[in-house]
Order: sequence, then C-alpha cells, then structure tokens
Amino acid sequence: MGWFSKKKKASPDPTKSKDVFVQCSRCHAHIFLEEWKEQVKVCPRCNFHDRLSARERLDLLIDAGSFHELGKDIRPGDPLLFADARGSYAEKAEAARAKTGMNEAVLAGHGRLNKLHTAIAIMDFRFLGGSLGGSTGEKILMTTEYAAGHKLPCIIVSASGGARMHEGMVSLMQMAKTCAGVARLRQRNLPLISVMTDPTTGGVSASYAMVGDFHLAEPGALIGFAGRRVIEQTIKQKLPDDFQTAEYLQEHGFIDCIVQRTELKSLLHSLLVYCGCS
Amino acid sequence: MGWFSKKKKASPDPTKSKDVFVQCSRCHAHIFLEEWKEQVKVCPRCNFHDRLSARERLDLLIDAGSFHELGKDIRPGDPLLFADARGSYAEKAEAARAKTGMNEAVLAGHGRLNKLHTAIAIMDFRFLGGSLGGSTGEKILMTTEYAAGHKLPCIIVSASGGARMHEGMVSLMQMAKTCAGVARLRQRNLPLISVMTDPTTGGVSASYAMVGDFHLAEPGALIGFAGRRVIEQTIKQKLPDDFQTAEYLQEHGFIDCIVQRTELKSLLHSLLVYCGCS
Amino acid sequence: MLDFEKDLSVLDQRIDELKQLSEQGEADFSAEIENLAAKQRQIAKRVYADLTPWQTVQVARHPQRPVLRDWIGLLFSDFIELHGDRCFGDDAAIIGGFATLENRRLMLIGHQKGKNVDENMERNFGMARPEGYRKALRLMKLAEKFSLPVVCFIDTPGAYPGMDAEARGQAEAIANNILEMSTLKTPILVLVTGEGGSGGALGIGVGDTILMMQHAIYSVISPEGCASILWRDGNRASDAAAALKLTAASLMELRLVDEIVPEPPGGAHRNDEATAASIRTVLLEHLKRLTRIPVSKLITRRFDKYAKIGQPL
Amino acid sequence: MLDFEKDLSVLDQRIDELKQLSEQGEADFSAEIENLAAKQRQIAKRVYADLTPWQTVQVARHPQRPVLRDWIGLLFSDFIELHGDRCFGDDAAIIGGFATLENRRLMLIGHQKGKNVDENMERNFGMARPEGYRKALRLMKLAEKFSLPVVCFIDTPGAYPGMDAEARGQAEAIANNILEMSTLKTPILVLVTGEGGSGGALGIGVGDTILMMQHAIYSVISPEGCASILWRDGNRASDAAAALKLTAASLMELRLVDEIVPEPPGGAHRNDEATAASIRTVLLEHLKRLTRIPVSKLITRRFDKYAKIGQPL
Ligand SMILES: [Zn+2]
Ligand SMILES: [Zn+2]
Repeated sequence: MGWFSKKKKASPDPTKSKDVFVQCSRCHAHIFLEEWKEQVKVCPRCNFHDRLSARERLDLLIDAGSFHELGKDIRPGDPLLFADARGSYAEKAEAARAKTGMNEAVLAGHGRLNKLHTAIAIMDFRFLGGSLGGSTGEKILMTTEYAAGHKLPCIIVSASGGARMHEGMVSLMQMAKTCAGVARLRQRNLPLISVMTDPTTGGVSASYAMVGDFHLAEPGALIGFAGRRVIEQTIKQKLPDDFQTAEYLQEHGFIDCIVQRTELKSLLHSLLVYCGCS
Repeated sequence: MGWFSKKKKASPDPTKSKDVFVQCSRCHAHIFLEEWKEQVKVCPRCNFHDRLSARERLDLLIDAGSFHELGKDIRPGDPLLFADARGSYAEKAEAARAKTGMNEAVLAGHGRLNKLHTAIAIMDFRFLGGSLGGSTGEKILMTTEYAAGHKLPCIIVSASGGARMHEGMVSLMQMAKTCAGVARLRQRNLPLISVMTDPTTGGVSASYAMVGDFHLAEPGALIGFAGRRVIEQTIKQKLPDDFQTAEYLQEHGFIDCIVQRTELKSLLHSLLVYCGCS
Repeated sequence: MLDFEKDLSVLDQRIDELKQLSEQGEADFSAEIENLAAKQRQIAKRVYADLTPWQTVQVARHPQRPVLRDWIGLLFSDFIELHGDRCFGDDAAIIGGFATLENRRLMLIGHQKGKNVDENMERNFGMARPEGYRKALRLMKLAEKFSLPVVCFIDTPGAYPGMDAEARGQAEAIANNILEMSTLKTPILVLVTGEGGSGGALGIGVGDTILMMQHAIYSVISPEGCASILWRDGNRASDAAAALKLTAASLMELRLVDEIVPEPPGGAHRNDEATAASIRTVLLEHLKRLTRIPVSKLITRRFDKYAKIGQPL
Repeated sequence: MLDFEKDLSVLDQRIDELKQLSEQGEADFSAEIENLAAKQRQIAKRVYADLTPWQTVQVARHPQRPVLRDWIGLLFSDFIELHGDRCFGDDAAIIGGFATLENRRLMLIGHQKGKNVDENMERNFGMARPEGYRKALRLMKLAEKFSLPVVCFIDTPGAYPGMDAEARGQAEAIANNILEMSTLKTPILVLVTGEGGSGGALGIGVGDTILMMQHAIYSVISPEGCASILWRDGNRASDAAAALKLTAASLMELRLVDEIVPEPPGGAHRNDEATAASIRTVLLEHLKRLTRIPVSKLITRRFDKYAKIGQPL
C-alpha cells in the first residue's frame, strides 16, 4: 500500500518529446529513442531499469501471438464501499482503467516462452500502484490454478506497492489466497519463477513474490516488506542507500539471480529447461 | 575431538573424601553428600550441573528394572591401527574400559520412562571423552533402528567432545551413519528428543544431537561445534563467557528448553505424551 | 484509561472505597456495593454495546487488556514453551508450545505483548521479526507431525518494521508461513484476541476457522497509517477506522470471520475470567468439530475458503 | 612452490626460455624442448608416484590447484549460479547452481576457494558458514523436486570456526544437511577435489558414490590439529598425516571412497585440462549408473552404505 505517497519517478515520455531523444530519469543522460526501445527501457549509461507496463513485459517475454489471456474482464470489486477525503475507490479504479486500458493491476494468462508453454501473470504498477485487491488476487490464483490444472510452470512478474487498502481485509486475505494457489503448484512439483521488478513491496513481497522456487530480480529494483519511511521512524536513523534494493536482498539470501532485462527471457527459458519443462 | 586438551573440571569425588561433604567444583561450596545425591549432582547453591555417568543418567530417567541393553558387548574397533606419541589407541580404549566398566562411550537400549516405552542412548564422557567412534555410532544407530522397528520414541542424551580422531574418517562417517538413523525416525513420524549435557561439541553436536524434534539442554552445558581456542585464534579476540553455553544456544534459537536435572524425567514424559506416545 | 471508561472508573473507585470501609469494620456496605456494581454493569453494557470503530480500536489496544501469557494462565492446564527457530534466534514477540485445554492437547502459538514498559521492550510490543515467524512455523510442523491441532492467538500491531527484520527476510518469512499454513495437515484455529495488524497478524493467521473477540480488530493497515496516507492527516484515524471495516461485527458481515467470541460488558480487561470462560467454550466447540474432519477434506475446505475471498460477484 | 616440485620448476623455466628463443627466431629448439618435456614428465611421474601422505596434503592444498570456478569452466557447458539460503545470506564459500555436463543436466554444489589473497578473503578460504550449508540444502531440495542429480565438489579446510558461525548454528546446519542428504530422493555424487576438511566437508559430502582425486585428502581433523593434540607438537603434522590415513589410496583401502580419479603426473595444477578430462569421464560414468537406479532403491543403498561403516567385525 501507499503507492501514491511515493515520489513518482519521472519516466521518459517520448510522446511528449519533440525530438528523438529520451532522458534517463536516474542519470539524466539523453538517449536515442531507438536505442532506448532496443534496450527495453534500460539506460545504456547507468543501467537504470525503467518500469514496464504489463503489455510491454508480455511482449518481452512471450512469443508473439502465443498469449491467451485469462480473466480479461475481471474488474475490482468494492467490498467496503470505500471512500476517503479525496473521493471514492470506485472512481479511482475507474480512472486507473481509463489511464491504463486494463481492468486490473495484473495481466494473467498462458503462452509460449521460446516455445515452452507456461502460465504467466504480470503486474502493472500504473494500475493503482499495482496494489493487491480481491480481483488482483483472483487473477493470480487463476494463473496458478491454470498451471496446476495443465501441469505447466508458472511465472509471476511482480510490480506492486502492496495491499490495496481500499478493500480492507479482503485485500489482506489475498495474500493467503494467492499463497494457497502457490501451495498447489508445490504439491504438484511445478516450478514457480518469481520475477521481482521495481517495486515489489508490502503484501505482494510477503506473499506470492517470495515463495517461488526461483527468485529473479531486475537490477536496482526496490524490494521489501515495510516502507523506508516507516522503518526510519521506527529505528530513528537513516537507512543506507542500497537498503531494500535487489542487490541488498541477494546479499541477504533472498534472490537467486539479478538479471539484466535483455537477458531475462533467455534465463527464464534455461530455468524452465532445467526444471524439465518441454 | 580434543577432549584431553580440555582442562578437566575437578569433579567431587566423595569416595576420596573422609567426611560427609562434597565440594562444588564451580562455587567451591561444601555440600552434604546426602543433599548432593538427592539433587543428582547439582549444586544447591550455584546450580552447577556436574557430569553424570551413563549409568547415573539411566537411573535418573528410566524406571527401575525396565531397561534392556542393546549392543552391550560392542567394543571399539581400530580401523587405522592408530598410535601416536603417547601410545596406541588400543591401549587407550582398554584403559577407558577399565576405568568406566563400559565397553563404549554410549549406553544403548530401551526401557520405560514413567511407564512409557522408549528407546534411549546415553553417552558417557568418561569413556575417551565421549568421543564418536565407529562402535559408538553403531550403538546410536542400533538405538534409532530399534525405535524405528518397534515404533518407539527415541531419546539421546549426549556428552561428547566430538569425533574420535584415532579412527580417522571412520569416525567422521559416524556423523552420516547416525543421522541416517535419525532420518528413518523422521520418515516414520517418531519423535527424537535430544538432551544435550555438558559438553556436547564437535561431530556429535553437528550430527544426532542437533536434529531432534526437541532439543533439551542442562543449565550451563557447553554446546558448540568448534572449540573455543580455535575460534579465538581465528577471530583474534576473546569470546564472551557465556559463549556456547546452553543459555547462549537457546537465545540463538537452537534449544527448546533448558531444564533442571531434577525435572528432566517429568519434562521428557510430558513431551512423549504430547507426541502421542503411550 | 479510555474516555468512555470514565464513568466505569469512577464507580470502580467508589466500590473500592466502600469495600475498604467494610473491611475496616466501619459498617456493612454490601447492599450499596451491589447497587453500584449493578449500575456499573448497566453503564458498561450501554457504552460497550455501541462502541464506534475507533473506540473498538482503543479497547483492542487497551493497556490492561489481557495478553497471551494471561490467557495461557486462565485457559490452559499445562503449557510447555518451546523456544527458537533453529536458525537464528528466539523471538520473544511470538511464543508457542504444547498446551492442554480441558484434556485436549494442542500446539499454542501467539503474539506476546507486554503490559508495562519493561515487558513491552522485551516483547517488542508484540511485533515479531522473521525468527518469530520461523519459530511459529517450526512449531506448526511439529504439531502436524504429531497430529495435534494448532491454535493461534493473534495480538500484534504488525510485523516489526526494523532494518534487521528486513535484512533477515520479514517478507519471506511471512509469505512462507502463509503458504505452509494453507496446506498444513492438521486443524488450525485462529483467534484474534486484540490487535490483528496486517501481514504481521496473517503470518500466523491462516486457518480453518477464524474467530474474533468481540472488541478485537483486524485490519490491512493501522487506522493511523491509513488516515495519514488517504486523508493526509493522521488525526483522521477515526474516519479511517470506520472506513476500513476492522471490527469483528463488520468482518462477520464480510464473511472474513467465522464467529465472534463475546466479551463481558466493559471488555475483557474488566473481567478476564468471564472472558476466558467464553473463549474456552468457543475453542472447545471448534476443536471438537475440526478434529473430526478428515485432514484431506480439511485442506480442500481451507483452500476453498480462501479462494472465495474477493471473488468477483 | 613445494619442495619436491623444485626439479619440475627448474625444467619449466628452461623450457620457457627455449620457447622464447624459438619465438624470437634465434633458432629451432623444438627437439630440445620436447626432450626436456619428456624428462620433466618422467620426473613428475617418479615424484608423484611416491608422495608421502604429508606431501599429498601439500598438493591437495597447492595454491595453484584448480578451484571450483576453474573446474566449472573446464567441465560444464552451462552454469546458472543460484544464490542465497532464503534466510540470512549468500555465503560465497559455497556456491551452487544448475550445470550441464555433456547434455546431462545436474545441480552442482561445491566449496569455493580463492587463488589469491583477494579471492580468498571473498571466499573465506572455502570455509563455509551456516548460511552456506543452508543454501546448499536449498539447492539440493530443488534438485530433488525437479529430478536432477546432485554433484558435490568438496574442497575446504573445514567449516568456518568463527563466533558468528557458531551463533547462527554451524552445528545445526551441518547436522541437518547430513541428515537430509541421507534421504534425498535423487542421486548424489560426491567428488573430493582438494581438501576434505572434516564436518565442513561432510556437510555437503553425503552421497551414493564418493570419488576422490588422486592427490586429494579427506580427514576427520587437519594433520596440524591432530599433531598438536596427540603429539603435542604441531610440527609433527607429517606423522599425524600418515597416522590419519587421509589419502585417496588409504581411504579406498578402508572402503570409504568408491573410486579414485587419476591426475596427470605433476598433479592437477600442472595440467588442468587433462585432469578435467579424467574427471569428466568418471563423473559421466557414475551419473549414468546412478540415474538408472530407482530412487527408492538408491535411498536404501545409501543407508546401507553408511550403516556398514564402523560396524564391528
Ligand atoms: Zn541512466
Ligand atoms: Zn556450586
């Protein structure tokens, strides 16, 4: 939760630019639009991995034309009829739909990764900060259940600020619901590969993102449970800069591989092959 | 290993005393022999738990007359025909037999603990420092196998300086042999209760003593893998006094309960009952 | 003392005074005492029948509210605490061990808060670190191995948001517990006794039956946290508390809780023994029921229970 | 450079000089070079055929002896390193991951020593902490899950005797690995490549087949440690080395090792490619054999193998 409290990184927006450059939001280098696209939004100078939409990620990972979407029409429920000082949850969800063209914060389905059939769920941070609501959890569960039912491996690409507090306890319980889905993969010895991208925090990091057979992460991705500000208030000291980065987590034993975006598909393929997928 | 390099605690020896007192080797208090016996060699003043022989421990834990010994006649082998500057291993083993009246560093068998039938192995530090040789491992394995075969719980009371280096790699492999025995208990959901007494170190701490369902320890017992001196040489600093005590181990998550010797039998009984033994 | 407890407190004082006088032999005030007590019960009943969500939050966090150690003393005839995660440490914010409830043996696990500063320092205010969750899981696996039901008592502001806890994998520890609990082959009975604080609660909170004390709360985020984010004003916590639907009654309506354990008027802290009696009754009833269900069926049901939550209508 | 390597080293220098001269076009020394090389092979053969146990210890610890990273480059066509124990850290003294040996996919796990000061600092001289053993176990469980054989390369002076390692359960971590390996439902092939140092080696050393490089050692205690305890003189290490029967040949006689992988004259460090070829042959042969055995039979055999060790005659 708390995605809106986070200062948004100014992502390069070539549509608004008059020329053929984009500017890296970390090192401010000007990069040819062509090169930026070729590098799948990775800065060739500082290796900043800018966020991808679920669709962009799908295009990166799944063989063209092979994707079958699941739960396309599932939209957020509003179990609490929640409203706060700035309006209703229903309105916010509607705005997110309008902005992203997605019905929920996750794109679910199955398709081929270098010809290997796999279930896959990809989160989109633009949709309410990739927060985990009832329908988000539902689509994650649909993905794991599809994998379990069809004896497929499962890949989940996370990008989330955590639970969706507008759905209160319904949101919290999605942690249990999605992990129950993962447990069914375990029972069937089917691999779950969790790919953590920037950011993977809160309730998502404390559920399906952290119970994979393999934990991959993109360089520099923010990964953690509690928010930096909350921790700083608690321990009354400033945290080191690399705290809760993918690199920090790997050092502490929670990430198998930090992988360059351009090599992600090939690594996923290798892992699936080692797991006996065909 | 290395039991002889350890400064031996001067244990009260009432047989050599002319009067009715024993002296606590830690706080040096004079204690009535009667009270000392009643407290099963625990100092009423400083709670020092003096070492027990395997026989004394057996009398403490197993209902009188109910014990059936296993592998009584098993004696140490001498696979390396080992001899060092101070003589042969064969001679040392013979001396240990003469001193203790035991054939090996462990007393194995089965009996009743407050009427509950259990397999039990009890180590005796006096026999070559409770070191783990081939025959020691054999008797531990006989105990776990007896438990596995008869669907009994298993209790192992450890007191050991570690591997018996006079048997070289045969000794090291007893760690694997005994743990393979414990694995068979696990496969059958039979409880293993490990009781760590002073000292439980080296290869014994790194095998059967540390893979119980329950880890009990006596107050103040020395428990650890590497020797204090070796560690101090490695890290080039002095270790804290409580390092590798039962209390230290509990604080670090490796001991379930630290138990007063006089309450050990009753705690063991309770645990067996909770595990469904009857 | 809470605002809405003032009247009760005044009567407490009066009753105490009269009792003292009685004991000093001044006169017999037993009739007056009974009178005042009746009046107090009436007030308590009225006030507590109508608590706002924010008032419920305050009762759930009441400094006198019984904590796990109190419940253990009140409910169980035996408790053998088992320490440690067999990996890093022994977290005092979560404790567990074998316990017996009227001849029913079980594995008890719960958050342990303190009731004074020292205790709260020791128990870290009931905020567990990864080693606490890992200890809990170890004990659950023991329970599974020896076919004992697991009973979890939830009472935490949340998992500890500290640097060390993050470094040692707070997220991983909670996630792994949640996953393992979803297929643990023994009944799991969960009771939220005080604060159910988000992932820190859920880390030992997945089960077959979820019970809540009448004045307990369970929330995805603290009302203060929610208010500061969504209202941009931490003082709007009462608004957030209402919006979050964190009371037992609201959660029953949302079907996220299976049963509410009633508390005596004035709340658990005004009568812990009566509260314990009502907990005992409910626990025993559910233990009886759950232990009769074949384990494979139990696991399927548990899955279905959670799969249903948040399903689009 | 070791004492008994001096002659070899002198010839190395001569050959190098002649090669340089050849390259500078001074003259063609190829006949002389071949001559010297042949002589060198002869000397190597003689010296290495007759190493004392203490000399073998020195070869096993030779600073130029290939370490795990070298073997990975020489043997496997693919290696995907997998990091972390999912609990505390990622120990650089033990590494592991998926690897492919001539189209055979497997899980490779091993101690990683360094070959210079920096590397040795990073790798802690191949002395693992509990998190190293726990990482290894995690990878073994992955291999079991996905039906891949496990291959362990042993090369360590021993488990790290540090205060932090003790605090985090060195004993528990090793014990648990040993236990889990005894019933892991996939073949385990162990190769001692250099130093097999006591419990630190055994922590990833329980398997179906135990192989040893010709000049590797495997011992319950270091010769120095044994000498200082039993001879009260650390300088009597060569006596201790002989008494401990720590060479591959002695351990074959004791039936604690199943096969010796031959090294070229002069040892692995004088010809790593030839050594790799002989490792590859032996590994493939055993992998083929072990993967054909049904898993349940494998586990029974593994138990019997260890149960036999140290049985009274
Ligand atoms: Zn940049
Ligand atoms: Zn004393």
